[in-house]
Amino acid sequence: MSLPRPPAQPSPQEAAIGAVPERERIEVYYWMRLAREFDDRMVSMWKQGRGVGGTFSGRGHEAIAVGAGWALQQDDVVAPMHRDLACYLLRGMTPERIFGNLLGKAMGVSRGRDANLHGMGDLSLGIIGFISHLPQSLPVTLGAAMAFRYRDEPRVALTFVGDGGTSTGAFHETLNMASVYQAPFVLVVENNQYAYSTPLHEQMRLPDIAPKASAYGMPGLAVDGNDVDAVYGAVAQAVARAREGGGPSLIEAKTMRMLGHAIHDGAEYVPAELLDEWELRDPIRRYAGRLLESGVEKAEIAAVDARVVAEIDAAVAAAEAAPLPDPSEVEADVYA
Amino acid sequence: MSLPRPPAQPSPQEAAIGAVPERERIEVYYWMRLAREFDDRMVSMWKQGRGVGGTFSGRGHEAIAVGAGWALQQDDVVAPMHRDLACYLLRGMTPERIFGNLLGKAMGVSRGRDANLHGMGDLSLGIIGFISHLPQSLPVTLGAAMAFRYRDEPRVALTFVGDGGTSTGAFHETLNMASVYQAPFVLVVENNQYAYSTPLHEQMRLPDIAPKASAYGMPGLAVDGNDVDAVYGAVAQAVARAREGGGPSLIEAKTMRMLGHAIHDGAEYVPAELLDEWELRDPIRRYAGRLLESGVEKAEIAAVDARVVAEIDAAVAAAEAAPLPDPSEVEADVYA
Amino acid sequence: MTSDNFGFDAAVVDGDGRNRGAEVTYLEAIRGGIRHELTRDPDVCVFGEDVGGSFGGAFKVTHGLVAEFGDRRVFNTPLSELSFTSMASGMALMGLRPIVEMQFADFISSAFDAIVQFAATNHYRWGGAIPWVIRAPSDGGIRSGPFHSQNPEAWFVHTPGLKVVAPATPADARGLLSAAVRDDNPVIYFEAKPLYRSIRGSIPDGDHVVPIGEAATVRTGSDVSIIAYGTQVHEALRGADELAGEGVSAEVLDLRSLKPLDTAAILQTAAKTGKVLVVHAANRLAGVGAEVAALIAEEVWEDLDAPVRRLGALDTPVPFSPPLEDAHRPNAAKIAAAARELAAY
Amino acid sequence: MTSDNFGFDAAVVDGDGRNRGAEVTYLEAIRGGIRHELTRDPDVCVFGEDVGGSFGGAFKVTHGLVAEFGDRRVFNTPLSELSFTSMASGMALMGLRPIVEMQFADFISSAFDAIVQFAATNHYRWGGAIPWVIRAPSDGGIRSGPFHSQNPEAWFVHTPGLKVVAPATPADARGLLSAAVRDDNPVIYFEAKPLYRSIRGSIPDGDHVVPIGEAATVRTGSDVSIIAYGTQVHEALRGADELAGEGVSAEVLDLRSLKPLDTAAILQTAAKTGKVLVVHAANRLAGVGAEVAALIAEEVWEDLDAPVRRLGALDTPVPFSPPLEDAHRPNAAKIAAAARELAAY
Ligand SMILES: Cc1ncc(C[n+]2csc(CCOP(=O)(O)OP(=O)(O)O)c2C)c(N)n1
Ligand SMILES: Cc1ncc(C[n+]2csc(CCOP(=O)(O)OP(=O)(O)O)c2C)c(N)n1
Ligand SMILES: [Mg+2]
Ligand SMILES: [Mg+2]
Repeated sequence: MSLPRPPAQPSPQEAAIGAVPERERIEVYYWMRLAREFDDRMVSMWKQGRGVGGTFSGRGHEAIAVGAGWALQQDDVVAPMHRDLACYLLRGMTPERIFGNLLGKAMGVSRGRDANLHGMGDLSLGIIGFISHLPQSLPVTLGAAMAFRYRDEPRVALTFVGDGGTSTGAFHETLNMASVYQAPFVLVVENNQYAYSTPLHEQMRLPDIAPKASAYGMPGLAVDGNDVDAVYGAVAQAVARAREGGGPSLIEAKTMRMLGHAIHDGAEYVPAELLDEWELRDPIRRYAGRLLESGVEKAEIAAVDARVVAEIDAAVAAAEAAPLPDPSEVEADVYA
Repeated sequence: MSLPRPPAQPSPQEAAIGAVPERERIEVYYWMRLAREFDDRMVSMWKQGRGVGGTFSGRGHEAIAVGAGWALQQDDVVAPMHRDLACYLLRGMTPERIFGNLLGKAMGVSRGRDANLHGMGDLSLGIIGFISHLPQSLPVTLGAAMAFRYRDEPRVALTFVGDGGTSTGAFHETLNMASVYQAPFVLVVENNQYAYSTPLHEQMRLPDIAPKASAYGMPGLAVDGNDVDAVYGAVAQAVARAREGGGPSLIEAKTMRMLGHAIHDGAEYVPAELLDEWELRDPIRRYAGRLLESGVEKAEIAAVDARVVAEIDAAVAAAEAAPLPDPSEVEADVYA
Repeated sequence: MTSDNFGFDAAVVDGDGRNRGAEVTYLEAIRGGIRHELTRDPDVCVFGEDVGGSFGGAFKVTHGLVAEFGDRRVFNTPLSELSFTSMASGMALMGLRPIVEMQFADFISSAFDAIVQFAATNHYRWGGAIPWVIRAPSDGGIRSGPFHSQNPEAWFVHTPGLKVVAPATPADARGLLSAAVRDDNPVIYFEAKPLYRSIRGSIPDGDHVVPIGEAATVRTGSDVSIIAYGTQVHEALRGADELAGEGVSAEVLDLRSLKPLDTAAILQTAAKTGKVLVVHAANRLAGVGAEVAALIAEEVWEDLDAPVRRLGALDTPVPFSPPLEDAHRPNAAKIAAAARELAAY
Repeated sequence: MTSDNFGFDAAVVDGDGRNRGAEVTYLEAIRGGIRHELTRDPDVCVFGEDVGGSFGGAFKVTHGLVAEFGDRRVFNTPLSELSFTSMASGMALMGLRPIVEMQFADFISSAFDAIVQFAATNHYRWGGAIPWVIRAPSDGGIRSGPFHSQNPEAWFVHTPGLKVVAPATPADARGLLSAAVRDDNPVIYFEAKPLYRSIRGSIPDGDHVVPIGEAATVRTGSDVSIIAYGTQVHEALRGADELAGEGVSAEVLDLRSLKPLDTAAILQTAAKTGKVLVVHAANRLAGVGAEVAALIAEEVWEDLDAPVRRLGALDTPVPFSPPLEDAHRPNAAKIAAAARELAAY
């Protein structure tokens, strides 16, 4: 396709970014809390042997998943990864359907076909499900962005990748093509310091990922991944630029994986001090504090905390009570 | 393996580099001329229908192949690509064996198994053959470098990639791992403005490849790919750094593909002016001029020019006279 | 059909078979199919390395399409098979119907994850349909060496969720191209590059579509069945001619689709003659022919009068040098010899 | 053998079967083989994602190896399957013998070019030997879903230039690991992760090496032959027990090596019983079983008393939910049912 003019180098002003709009802040808090409640419940269920197979915790990543997801509009498309439970939720995927997926139930998002948070795609919610092979969601999401460009639709496609995923060829190929085509594509890198047991310095020579964007003539911005306002502001700006035809952006959200890689992993390889340090920056507690400072009533926050408990109670009950798929369906739907 | 300290950022001084040593200059001229003579002969043979299958011309790339190859020592390892005929030659692969490979002869480097310049590996000459799938030579050559590191041998592994090849995942994965492991690895990018029919701006957003090295905390230097002294100087410096444990480097040699992608390609898609412009920078004519200025006798240069014609005459005659492989060998040597 | 009037002059110039009844090459039939689909559906687009610009692809299959349809619908990609293939999946999820060209079938392995892991499994996992077509110029015999001669179809036939076709004639190339583009699933379309300019044929009138999953009996016979696809259909027909002179009547079944296989047609010809030779240019070991032979031996064992024989390439990389490549791959003479033996069994 | 004394205490702690005669798990047998090879040859090294550090791999197969052999010989890689596999090829060309771990066999598709295009073809093309081993934890039945349960061996059996093994017991896991490391060619070693901790066995004394290319008759019988590998060997044995109670005598052949196949052993058991059931956990369509069945039907057709039957997984991605996954894959009961039918044929 005809290519745009040489890139405007990302200007420093672009670092000046806004926070979540006042009136939406309690809602943002709700989605982070809902995800956390879901996550805590899931972990205890699996510890109790009430789970099926393994699963992933997104604990500590709520500000990234919600901040980025909140910056999107209804008809934008997003492909969350395995730490982004909160993003599925705020797009409208019910806790019930997600618990159903984790438990392999017929009412689960993938109807028992795919495991844990995998395969939770639902185009009616603008969600593309991911596969294990990291990070195939990048080029696939670029494809969604290219479709918007093809049809001159003012829509944006966003996806996530971990620090580990940035070592793959797909990361490079996708960013290169996104910049060549100036596609309305936004990539949020969740730099949580580890790829499974492998620390950042064994994955890459330099500890910062945002600067890698410059190799593609693309804006790259690093933000505090435990600050939902910071994430939202940076992503909202990138999304707006993409929507206006300004091309792709990369945002690095620095955070920490607070539990093991997956449910079975005790993560003994992570220094305890590191976790203690990051626990102090818990994105939800931090945001609650900010809300209080900004004049939100304690009661309003408490109400949200109570509401999410009730919603997760109901979701778990419904999902556990739901039937498993019928074996006769095993060969159905391989083809459209 | 235990990882080195954070990287010293490439300093600007590193741009200050030397030329081919005085006494070696005529030899360097010889290898470029030999490659050019081979190349011209090959092209005319194929045009006359005396070839088998297709083939690639390295015309205009001689300064890169020779400059880089000359910077290596005997027991270093190199994986040339399809524009680097000159590098095979200077490592000691005879024109006869290479013509034999192009013609599918039993005495060809691959004994009739692989096509044109493919599969011309010979470990006794420190040469790793390439496969078509671009750019697998990068991670393979990194592996050679890792073997040297594993055994604490002061050896270096070098390979080449085109501008097109830099769009692949292997480019990113290899540079990332090379920098993580600080392997004695040198990558020479032959930026000849085109990947087959695709111009640079349809391949990447920014026209310069050397700066991409910074994403890996690795020195990246751009040089005039039609100046053998410039290429030699930059590569020699990178090779010395790698040998001393200073880690990998990327050198971008800017040049122009002077003929079609392969023998069948008329390259009508390349603007004629662009070729005219680059023809004026022909690396061999330029170097001959430099030799004359520096006091080399016209006769000495003429002697080299005559010598290469005789050598290529003999090589072609021998290769054309040599027998094709016996069909009974078709299943031999699949396994070691 | 509008598509047959639209840009008619160009059609004549290109000779892509849209001017009804004309004999066109296999390559022109593919181009004609692409143009036909680009014309009838604005969601169809074409991309891959060097397919755009003034160039039109390593084999010129897409030549002229940018001029006719514009560079938004037909465009070049960087050298990034893995990601431009998954990019096609994302576009397909949004309702487009990309036709992706692999410059050579050999390079399809570079896009393996995008095909076998993402695209092949997606609909089963969460219902997102991925209607793309990968065009893969395959096969050898033309001295192109180990990396420009491959026949990798077996990898994909073994992969759940894909469809695989391999036309052998201009009419089927055109009809299967249309079927593949309109199919709501990922379809790998193997076009045999040795046939590009070596065979000609006419394209049926109208909106010619060959359903995926239907084999074709291209020669009827009674003594032995030769089941083949791609280039080997033509070798089988030549072999059958040779045998006819000897009084051996060979039936030739062109599979056309490799996934799904036309099981009924395969078993029918096997039961009819009781003697079957399965042939393909891909290496024989664990190739598609193994599935076809095993299927026959399992399903119509009682009807067989001889063991099912298989011919395929040797289990080596495809060698470059003429005597080696000739020894490596099947051909009419080898087919005739094997069928002759079967007939005499 | 020095390797059996060296670090003996660690051996006890690890329980890797180097303390002779002890019953060890399949996983411990693999670790023991790796340690044995690391000990006897300084050119052997181990890398892959998370295999190093204090962690020792997603399944802990390489746990403790860094402590014993150091982080130069056992180290982590970034998430770069394609390139760390080709890196292994480069190291192998320089004379090292890398043991590369794919975290799951499912991710081997990410390294496809490195395996099927570079490593597999290199020796044939120009004589450079590539002695690496890829360890690929495969198979399912343990509710791991479509991407942590795959059995991709057929892709590689169809690829010229590779060797492929799939041990079913601790002794074979140990013996084939040693054979694979010492082989001068690229070898893909499929370790069935459902067996890691579910089966135990003793390792023969001394430098135990199981030659690549030799199948093993793990149960002798006269009525029907069941040919299997990996997890399905154990299912076949269970099925055979069930049949024995019914007076049906089943022979079970464990292929152990998939490339090269032990053709002689396969044809021998087929000719002996005249009734053959081929079983694997991979999907049946165009799987390795198709080659085995086609081979039998072609080579010993005269000796067969019934059609060769095949059991394999359904042609769908591996589903996650228990009822779906159970319906998807073969097991002892399905094997017994199929063999029973064959016996009665
Ligand atoms: C191609 C591929 N190789 C290996 C794996 C196994 N694996 C799953 S997650 C993971 C680590 C990912 O780390 P990162 O990208 O940083 O995401 P995080 O889990 O830390 O959020 C690995 C190695 C995979 N999913 N895909
Ligand atoms: C993975 C892969 N895809 C496609 C090709 C086909 N192909 C061969 S060379 C080439 C262009 C390479 O361009 P570049 O890297 O710039 O090298 P140049 O030929 O310009 O020297 C292409 C697309 C290939 N060899 N490998
Ligand atoms: Mg991480
Ligand atoms: Mg180029």
